[in-house]
Amino acid sequence: MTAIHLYALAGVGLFTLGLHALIVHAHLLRKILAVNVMGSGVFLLLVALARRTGEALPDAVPQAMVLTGIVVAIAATALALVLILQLAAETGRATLPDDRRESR
Amino acid sequence: MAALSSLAWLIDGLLVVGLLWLAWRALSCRDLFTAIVLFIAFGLLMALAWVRLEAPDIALAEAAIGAGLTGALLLAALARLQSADADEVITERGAGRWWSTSPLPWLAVSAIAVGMGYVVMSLPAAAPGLSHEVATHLAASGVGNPVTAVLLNFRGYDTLLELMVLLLALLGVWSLGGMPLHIDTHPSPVLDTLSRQLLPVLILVAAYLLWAGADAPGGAFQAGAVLGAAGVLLLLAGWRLRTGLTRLPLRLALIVGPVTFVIVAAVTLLVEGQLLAFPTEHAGLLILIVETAAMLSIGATLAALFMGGHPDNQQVHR
Amino acid sequence: MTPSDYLTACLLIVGAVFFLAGTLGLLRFPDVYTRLHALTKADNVGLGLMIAGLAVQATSWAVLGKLLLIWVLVLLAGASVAQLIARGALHRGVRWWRR
Amino acid sequence: MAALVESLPWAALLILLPLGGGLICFLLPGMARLLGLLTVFAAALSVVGLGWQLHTVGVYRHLPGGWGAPLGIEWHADGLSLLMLAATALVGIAVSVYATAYFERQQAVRFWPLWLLLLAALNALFLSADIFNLYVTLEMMGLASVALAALAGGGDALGSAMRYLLATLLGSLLYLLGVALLYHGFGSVDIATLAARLTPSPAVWAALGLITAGLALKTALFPLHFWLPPAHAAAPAPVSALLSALVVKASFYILLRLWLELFGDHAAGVDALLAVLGALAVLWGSVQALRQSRLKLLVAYSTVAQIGYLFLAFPLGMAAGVVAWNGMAFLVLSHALAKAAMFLSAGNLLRFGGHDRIADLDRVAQRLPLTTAAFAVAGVSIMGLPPSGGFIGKWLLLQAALAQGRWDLAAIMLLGGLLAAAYVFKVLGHAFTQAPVAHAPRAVPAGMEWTALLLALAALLLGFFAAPVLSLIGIGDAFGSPAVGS
Repeated sequence: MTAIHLYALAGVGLFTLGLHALIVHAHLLRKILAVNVMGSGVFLLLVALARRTGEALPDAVPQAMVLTGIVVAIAATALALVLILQLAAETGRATLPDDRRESR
Repeated sequence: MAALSSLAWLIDGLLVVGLLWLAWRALSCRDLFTAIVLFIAFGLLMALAWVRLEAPDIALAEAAIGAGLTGALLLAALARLQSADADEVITERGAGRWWSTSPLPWLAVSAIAVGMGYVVMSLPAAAPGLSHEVATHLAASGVGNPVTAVLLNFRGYDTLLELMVLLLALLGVWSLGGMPLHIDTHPSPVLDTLSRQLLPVLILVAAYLLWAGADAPGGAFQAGAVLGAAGVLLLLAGWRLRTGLTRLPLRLALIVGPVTFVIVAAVTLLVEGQLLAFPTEHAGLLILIVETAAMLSIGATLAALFMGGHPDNQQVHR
Repeated sequence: MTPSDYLTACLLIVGAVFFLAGTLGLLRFPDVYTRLHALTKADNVGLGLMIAGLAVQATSWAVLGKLLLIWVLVLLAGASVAQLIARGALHRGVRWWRR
Repeated sequence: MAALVESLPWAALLILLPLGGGLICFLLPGMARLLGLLTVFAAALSVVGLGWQLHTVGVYRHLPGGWGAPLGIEWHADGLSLLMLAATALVGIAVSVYATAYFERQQAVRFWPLWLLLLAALNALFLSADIFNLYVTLEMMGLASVALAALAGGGDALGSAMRYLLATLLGSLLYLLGVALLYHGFGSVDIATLAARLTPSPAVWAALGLITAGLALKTALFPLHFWLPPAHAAAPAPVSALLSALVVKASFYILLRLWLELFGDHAAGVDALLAVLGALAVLWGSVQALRQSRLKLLVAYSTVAQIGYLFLAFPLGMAAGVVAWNGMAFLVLSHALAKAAMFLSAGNLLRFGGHDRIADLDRVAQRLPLTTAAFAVAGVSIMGLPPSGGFIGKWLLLQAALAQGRWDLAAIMLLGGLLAAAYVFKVLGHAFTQAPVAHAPRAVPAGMEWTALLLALAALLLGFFAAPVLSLIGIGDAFGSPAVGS
């Protein structure tokens, strides 16, 4: 067990925490937080394992991939937030249509 | 050295525990406002984790985008949800379906976590990845920062498509009609002064990040994020685009990056025979041109995403 | 360790004590206004001391300038944000604490 | 002339044209419609050029950035890519022509840039040979599709678009995690490089599971199909056609490609699981389609069922190779054409009567004969009756199933065909009878009727061109060499 594995396992932990919250929570804002946490988990795993080069410099390719991923994540988050707002304006609720029935 | 390494372990351990705890609280605490604030704190700790993992480029992007702009977007969305006068909108209606109260999801994700953990530990302890290839060709890439070399040269085509993803998000937001910007009823003179004083500093910082990104941490994304943050600050202080600028000039700012990238792609295709293949002697200049245009568009797009709707549809609520 | 290293260490430790005090105040004080007071004042001084400690180690004027810039920006942001939070709280009718 | 056609970089045009077109449409909304149509036709022409190139020169490679694997990204076009690109071009042209009449100005301004960038994402996806680049194209496709699905507005469309967004994001993250494991296990994201390096290990199995699950979610394989029917039903008709015909096929294409080149040797048993899920999808989707009272939901559930057929090919193809895969490829193409035709006809009926309740269709066969014919002809292909393309696909799949003694899969295919006949005739029956309530009809532009009909006829006539189409698909032997297979 090294610091690399510590961070990589933390990435796995974040991914699964997010996955759980995505499944069980009804509020859409919470689901968006969950997706972002899952994404952070994947990014952490990618970058942590990039340090196994055995040299001073870590592998730059996964770092570039994560930069790409961060931009994709904020793009998706922004679109999701406006969808949630429009949905709430239209239906008065920030949950998905049939998750609502059970939670009432 | 032993003391130092145990100190490093302590820092790493605390950081990881803090990350997991913040994520768990942000995803489970009752109040959504608290959840978002915890999520922003989570983003800041992520930035520290990137520094510990020797990824300063990502740390900069995470601090600006992951924690800063995502947090601002989330808070703005929450404020707009609350102002939509439906109280029930913001209170979390407990859980969703039957499974939200059963232990089944926990069992399932725990099994995934254990399995994934096993896979991670089973990976070879040392793996060079592509670091040798990157190091070998770095001199021919036109820049000295390996991450910038990968983003703009070795895998520049990915970055071209990624700019399109960002633009697509804005197209989606605009086609949904957006939402009126929620403005404080009494604009604060302090915020006004602050934004005026910080604006030149932020522009300077963005330019520096872009310039330094060739050989040191930084680059178009970090610089664009700083510009986007400047835009968000201005919007919060009550500043609006003059109506003459909301149409063509704004759209031009939004697409100058993607358009420049596409033109460079077409030109390199004609001259070099391969899309985005930069000849070594011009690579530095071409990357600088693409990055400058990309920075402008990234900044404009991020600020426009925060604004929500198309400026022509904005009825500012005061 | 050279004398300047000792100076740095002392300044960093004293700075950390101020941060600790600010954080304690954030956690223990009774309302938003007093918490802001504790947090911003103590942290500004704490950061100033840390910057001073690091400045002792600075190898060039450029590094020194960057350190100072960081401090000035944090001061500016901290003061403004504290004012904005207090103002927002006041507008929402958050009462201040009385014994 | 021929030499020029062989040497032009058609593949790059396939991406740069729609990207540039989309950007200019965004910049100059007034010209969006004209520019959009021109771009789509030009891109389709590029597919023809690429097809000629593949036919004469063979498999096409391009190295964006000029570095090549493993450092850079590679494009790789063979018969399978050509099939997908051709389906995209055909459906794209029909939908574009249809859309010029369908959308009024305000929606058109929003539709064109989104659709052109979606087209660029699809073309980029079908050309890419790099699993991380595929992730970026998936995200591009996902965001464009969600924005298009929400275009109609209103609670239904917004809610189902939101569900679609969450599903597609989850699918992307699962896929990306699999990519991360493959990269860190084997040091490359290039498919061919990975194929040479993979060794049986936990990393491969986990990546196989994650990537397959993520892409199955995006492809709406039962039971991960929950997001598809509402999203495809609530979108505007041209968008429904694009989503059902092309977007779900794109994630399926990645899954197929990775199975053919990477996971085939490491997936003991998983192909059988995919076939079971596919069989359940055929049955469940068809029964649900039969139960729907709204036309667009019926067509959307039919997509769930038809997706199931594609997965039936996995164990057959893994064992016997070319015949089963060829059948599946034929189904992909014919379903793309037929399903797009069905959604466009449904859009016509919706425009005509102001509703899509099947029971109230009110003699549309007499009043809207072209549209009804389009629906019926597309139905022939969906049912898998001769001489349609759907028939060839199912026939090849059946042949493979019977050759391997998989009577269970053969039975599912036949049963699915019967159920498809039932739901298609349910609609046609109501199209001929008088409804209890009459509606004031609204005129449907001829262009909208003809595009639907021509697409449906293309799906039907595909059956007559089985041999040339199969020889094109065979370029580059994506499914392995025929000698080994049958």
